[in-house]
Amino acid sequence: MMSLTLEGVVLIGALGLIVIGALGMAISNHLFRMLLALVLAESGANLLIVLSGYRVGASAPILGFGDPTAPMVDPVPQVLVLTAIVIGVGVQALAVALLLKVYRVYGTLNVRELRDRMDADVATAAGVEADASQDAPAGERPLPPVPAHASVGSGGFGRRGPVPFPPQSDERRP
Amino acid sequence: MISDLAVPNLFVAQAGQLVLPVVLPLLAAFLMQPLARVSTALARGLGPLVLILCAWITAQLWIQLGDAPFTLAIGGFAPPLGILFYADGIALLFALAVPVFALLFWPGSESGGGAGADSRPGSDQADRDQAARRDALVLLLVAATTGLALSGDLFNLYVFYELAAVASFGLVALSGTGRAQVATFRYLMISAFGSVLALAGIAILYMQTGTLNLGQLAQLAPETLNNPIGSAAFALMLIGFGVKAELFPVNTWVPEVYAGAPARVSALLAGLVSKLAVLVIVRLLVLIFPQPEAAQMLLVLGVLGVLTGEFAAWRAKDFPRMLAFSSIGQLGIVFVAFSIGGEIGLLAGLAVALHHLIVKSALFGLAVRWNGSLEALAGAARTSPLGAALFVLFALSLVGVPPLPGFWAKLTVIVGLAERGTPLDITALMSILLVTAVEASYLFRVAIRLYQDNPDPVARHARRDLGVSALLGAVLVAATLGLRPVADVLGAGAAQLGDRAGYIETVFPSHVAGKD
Amino acid sequence: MTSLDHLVLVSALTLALMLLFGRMRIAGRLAVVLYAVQFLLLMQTGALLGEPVASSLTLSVLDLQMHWRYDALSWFFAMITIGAGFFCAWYAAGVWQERYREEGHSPRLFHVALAANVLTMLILLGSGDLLSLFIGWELVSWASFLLMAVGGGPAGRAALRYLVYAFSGGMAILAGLMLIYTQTGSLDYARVLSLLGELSDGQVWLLLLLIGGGFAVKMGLLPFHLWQAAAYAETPGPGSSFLGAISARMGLYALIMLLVAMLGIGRLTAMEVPFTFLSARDLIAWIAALTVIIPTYIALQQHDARYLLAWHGIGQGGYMLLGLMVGNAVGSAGGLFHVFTYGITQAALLMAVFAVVHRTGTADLNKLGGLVARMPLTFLVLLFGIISLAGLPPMAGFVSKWMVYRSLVAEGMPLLFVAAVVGTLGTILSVYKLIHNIFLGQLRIEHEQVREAPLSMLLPMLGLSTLIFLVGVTPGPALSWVAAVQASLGLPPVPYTLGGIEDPRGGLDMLWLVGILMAGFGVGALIFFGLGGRSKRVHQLDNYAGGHFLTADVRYQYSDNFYAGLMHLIGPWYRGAFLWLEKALTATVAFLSAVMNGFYRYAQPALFVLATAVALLALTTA
Amino acid sequence: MTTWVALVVVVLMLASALAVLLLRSFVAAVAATAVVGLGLTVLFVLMRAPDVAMTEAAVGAGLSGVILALALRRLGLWRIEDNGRGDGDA
Amino acid sequence: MRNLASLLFAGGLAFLLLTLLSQLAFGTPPMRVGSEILAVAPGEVGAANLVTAILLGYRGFDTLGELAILFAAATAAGVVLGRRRDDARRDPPGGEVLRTGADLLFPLLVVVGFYVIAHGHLTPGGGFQGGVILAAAFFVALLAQPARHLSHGLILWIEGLAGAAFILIGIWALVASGDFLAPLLGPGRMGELLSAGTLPLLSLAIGLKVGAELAGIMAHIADAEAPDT
Repeated sequence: MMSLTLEGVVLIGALGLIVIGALGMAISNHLFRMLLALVLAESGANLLIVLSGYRVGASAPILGFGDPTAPMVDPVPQVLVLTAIVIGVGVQALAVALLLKVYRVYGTLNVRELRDRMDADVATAAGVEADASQDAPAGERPLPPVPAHASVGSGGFGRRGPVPFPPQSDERRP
Repeated sequence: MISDLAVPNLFVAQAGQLVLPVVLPLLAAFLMQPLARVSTALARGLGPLVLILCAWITAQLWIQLGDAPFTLAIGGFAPPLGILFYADGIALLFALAVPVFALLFWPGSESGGGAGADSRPGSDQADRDQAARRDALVLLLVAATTGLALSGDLFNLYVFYELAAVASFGLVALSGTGRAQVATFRYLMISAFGSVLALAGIAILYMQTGTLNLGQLAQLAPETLNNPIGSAAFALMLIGFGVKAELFPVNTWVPEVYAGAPARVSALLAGLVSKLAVLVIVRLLVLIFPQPEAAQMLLVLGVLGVLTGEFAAWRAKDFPRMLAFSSIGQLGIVFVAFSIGGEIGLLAGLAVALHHLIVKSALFGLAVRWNGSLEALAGAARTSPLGAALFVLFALSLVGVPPLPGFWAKLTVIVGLAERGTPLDITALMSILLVTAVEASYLFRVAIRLYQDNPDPVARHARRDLGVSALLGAVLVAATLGLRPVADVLGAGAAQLGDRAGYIETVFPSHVAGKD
Repeated sequence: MTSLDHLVLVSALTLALMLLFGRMRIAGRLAVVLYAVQFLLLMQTGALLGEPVASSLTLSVLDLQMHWRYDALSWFFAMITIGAGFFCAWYAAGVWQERYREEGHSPRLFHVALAANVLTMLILLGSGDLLSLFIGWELVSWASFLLMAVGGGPAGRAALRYLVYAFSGGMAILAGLMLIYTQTGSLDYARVLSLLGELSDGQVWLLLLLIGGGFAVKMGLLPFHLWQAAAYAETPGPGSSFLGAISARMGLYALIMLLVAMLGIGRLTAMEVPFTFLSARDLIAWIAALTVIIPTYIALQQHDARYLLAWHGIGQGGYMLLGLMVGNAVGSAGGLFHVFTYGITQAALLMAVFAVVHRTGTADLNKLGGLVARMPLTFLVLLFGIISLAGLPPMAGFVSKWMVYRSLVAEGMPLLFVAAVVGTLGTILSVYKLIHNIFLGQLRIEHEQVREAPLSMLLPMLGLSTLIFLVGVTPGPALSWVAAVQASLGLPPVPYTLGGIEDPRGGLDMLWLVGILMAGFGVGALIFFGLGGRSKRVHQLDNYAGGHFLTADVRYQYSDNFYAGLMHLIGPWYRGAFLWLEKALTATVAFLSAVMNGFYRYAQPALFVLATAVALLALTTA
Repeated sequence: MTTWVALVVVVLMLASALAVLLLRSFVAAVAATAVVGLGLTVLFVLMRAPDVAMTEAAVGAGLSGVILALALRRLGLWRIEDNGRGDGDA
Repeated sequence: MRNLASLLFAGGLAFLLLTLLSQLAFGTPPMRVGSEILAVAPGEVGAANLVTAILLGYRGFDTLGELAILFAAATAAGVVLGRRRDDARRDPPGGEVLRTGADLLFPLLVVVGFYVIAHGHLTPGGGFQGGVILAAAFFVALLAQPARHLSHGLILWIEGLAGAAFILIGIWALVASGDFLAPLLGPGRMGELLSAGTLPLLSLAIGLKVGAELAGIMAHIADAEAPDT
């Protein structure tokens, strides 16, 4: 920034909020803090939109509110931001509701604890609860077992059918 | 005043009625909960009724006005000022598909709120409230997705996109399990993060052009957006709108959500909602960002999506999750196809997208009962032979076996890639072919398992789910038989979709075109 | 409507009728009649000698024209296909079908699968351009999958393995086609042919790798052979015969199209394998030779008669390709002719084995023996079959194999000749094991009551045996087809006579050969009967050993673990190599899959979003 | 003049935003979020957007804070002091 | 490791966005649509507050979508938190001071809320802002007496009917003039309370809807089971 202008300052503020919010979402270990970070990032985006309609030296877009001769700022972004703010608060409220429910079920909002508890949940319920995923514990296993189709004729050369009566030649080799 | 005008205005098809398929579901959704307090039967019947009405209105409009694209300025404000609906063949097709599919996968009681892990025997009142909320959310989703298909205003698209997102959060949480809630929260965070980026993109775009109307943006794009700033705006919006479209790095919510949500909701999300999000991205790509960088981004992310999705599906242990991963892969192909651009690219993308819409919805319809682990599906063909046969049909088409539509769609993509033939395209082509083999392996592993002997197979399908899947299967077969007309229709749709000049011309009829 | 349309329509009608009426008892016989009708229609097309017959159906997709036509090559393969379908349906039509039903399977599904196989193969053989070739190819793959999978159980697993191989091959072919398309802008044979010459050697290599590799999968060429034995062997009886007789030959058909018709042997000979003194033709010939040897010796150690024959099927494919790669009149004729002779041989052999299975319930070579007394006609069929398979006179297999050997020697390829002979050695050893362990030796007590195979199964077997013998004695008519095929492919046609081939450097006349053979037998018979010809038929156990009378509950003669010493001698060196390759690939996919899964399970997805945003923005500003 | 006001507000706002991530106490973090909302309100006023400012004041600084605080109570995180469970940032 | 990566990426994002955005001409926007609206809006819509004119006129459809989003969020929150054990612990009621304060504050907030709503087309403010204030009034009452049975039914009716009213006004316009949400009743005289056509009506519908929605959400959250620990 060569000289300090309002729009420059606000731009830095908006970007700062977005970046800090994004950072917070990426590093938070706690779902609630993640939500707070999201609120920050949304604020930053809102600020950026309003900034995109700001006009140096213009007045608010309300007739009879200020200097009638001065140009007005662009009102469209302001409308967009109004909408965005309300959308944001709706999403935020829904997120809070989800957090309450998650906390009630698992008793924690810490990301790692949550994952452990969900996995434990699935492990105990495996095969019992129909809509629980069977997949979850897999992350802890080193490598998956070779699936069934890959080991067809595992002896290699198709010794299948009825089990041969004597042990087969290759198993007797020295 | 009303008595004179109401009859002609409401019962003769005219462009103004195009808002009704968006507005009527909203109206019904707003009134759903109070109505449920008054009469349960009324509330229960309201949703399907409204959907039928919407489909009928859209069909009427399409038949009577749909030869050429037409627009509708909402509120009667001249185009760049107000919000605009733009209806070309593809938009109307999707606008028609939305209520139809919502009707097909209208969540019934069995996938509703009561099935959760921690459900307790709630009171009747609570159950009825929950059912009303569910119906309201589906109607909201319908309104939002219809809006996505029709809207010609960038911010309006964003609003509808958010509406679709929020409504689907609620629907996913319906199953009531803890896992579903965690999945929903995760979905919400990704989606909201994406929205922040998309908003930033919109801000940049507005800063650059001073307008939100897609037509005007298309006019201004060559001089103002064909630069790094424009590409950056596209990148940001791609990430934002890509969340619902299951675009590669912002799709990590997909498996958990589809596995946790009620199967019919998954069917709607994977089938319908993702396609509308794709349509939005395609509109942006075609109209505003025709520069090659934008298409390349889409191509790279699409290829990564194809690879990650299909490979991950290979190891999935339960049915919905497998479908979810496969859906990621298929949408990756859709992105690759659209990134090719030109008429063949658009045609390929549309074909793959519509094919996936039909097939994946139907498969999720089967997952209403087959919602457990894949191992538990052994011998399922014995209890529901039609279901198993349909699975095989859909799997064949998904993999791309001639002469099913899936093959022609994939072939179009591949030919398109081969025709352009840059190293990146060839990589994409090879990736698609590679994962198709993987796809065949995991899908038919399941198919074989369905036909195994098992003394204790899973329960049979409900007649309704089976009927819906069979209907979609019949559509698939019909499309196979009538390949040529279908291809012609799609080709015409693709031509319209890719017609940038036509879009501008429709929004600003000739004499205004030079207006600044 | 051309005659080709009629043929395909009747074939489709067969499929439809099987779908509708396959449940009924009459279905089998109906199918036999329909296959016979198809055969007659094929005979009527006149594609063999006249101009190629085109179908009136054309399709165009994405500006790509698709059309279908039959030339001599198509006719030749179609003739074998329909013939195999005819005999296998006949075999299935009676008792077998009822037993199959009783075992809880669906005969309808079987008939449908068989009819679908025949139909799709006819479509594939008629392909008039590369796109229709690919579509036909895929159709055949999936129809085979259906036929393999109808058995359920281990058959399902084997079928899945086949599917993975075949579909991967199909995708490789598609990639190759796209390579052609980018280079020539078309997928039409004629246009591609004219432009193919302009491809660089590197591109042709890529093409060979992709398309040739894809086709080779179906043929079971090394190293893509692992799927075939189990898949073919586990298929229900007549289906197994059908697959063994013709299915893998579709791969050969496509390879002929690619290597001979499109690229041409000359081009292959001119292309050098980098860093070696081999040409591409030598390379392919050596692959074919290894395909002869290795699966044959694997067959040697099988303990299941079905698997033994199925492994042979892979090896015999090698002869065909080997003969074609020699490229001269006799060699290529030998390769093509072997398709026919081997088809009827393998069908007869598998039918015999499945007849034994039908009666005894097992194909385990260690649990059979001495059945010659109970099933003499089946024995005879098997005997004819193995003589033909081993390439000994006077059966059909001898003629084709002789032609291959002769061309190898004549064209100065002694090493390949030795390889082929080594393969034949293995064949002789293993077919001896087959007939010995099933029919010779001590009859097992549990098989005391076994009867001859039912007539409905016996008749087609005997018919095929007769055919094997007749073609062996008078190969002329069949060779006339081969000559026509060669002419249509642009190869020098083989100079055939009624009894064999004519060649200044040493021809073959089976009439003479058989005559001499018969004369020998006659002399022997004369001596035997002249000296009284007394013989007495006794029960196998009406005997004594070491002063004790024999009892049925003791086994005096062991047939299990046949060739243990030989196996020990050869060692296990070749056993795991290709399996290792397959396992490595599976493990790679599993690893990738685990990584991708990990990505989707990662708890902080925001990081990815962030990273992607940065990456994309960096791309745009860069 | 307004530029300097804005600068102060922006600095304050970014500091609060960082505090949201760094403070271990969630109550303090929510309070910091509200401070960011207030800062935003001031900036909106400075940018001649009174409607937006009003909404942001009502929503960002008010309603949103209330909802979050309410959630804290329900989540059992309504503790001013360090809760010592390592819930803070990693 | 993850933190380091996140920091790096965040730094990268900051740098890239800054370089990109510093190329934009902030402070002098192109205002293609904006200036045109500024020119024609007073005549077309008749609201002194041009933001409201756009919000309810030019971009009224966005506003409808936004209402729907809020409604969807409230409904989804209801879905998530819908089932409540009857024996779940509630917060204790507020103290005497709080209750008295609430009794005083409640009518005041309601009045202010309606004032803001009603003057939305003239001065800063409007449906959203007023709605939030209404919700706040409701919340204050809730805070004072948590155990009081919340009339979910009333909230449902208000939000349903208010939303329906917005749409019905739109459809009325569709019937009357052929365009959904077209301004009706004429612009009136700029600056008067009863001016700007249907805008005040829409504003009222929005206010009630937003108020009911937010109140509903807060009621749901406040009504959620307190943790057992």
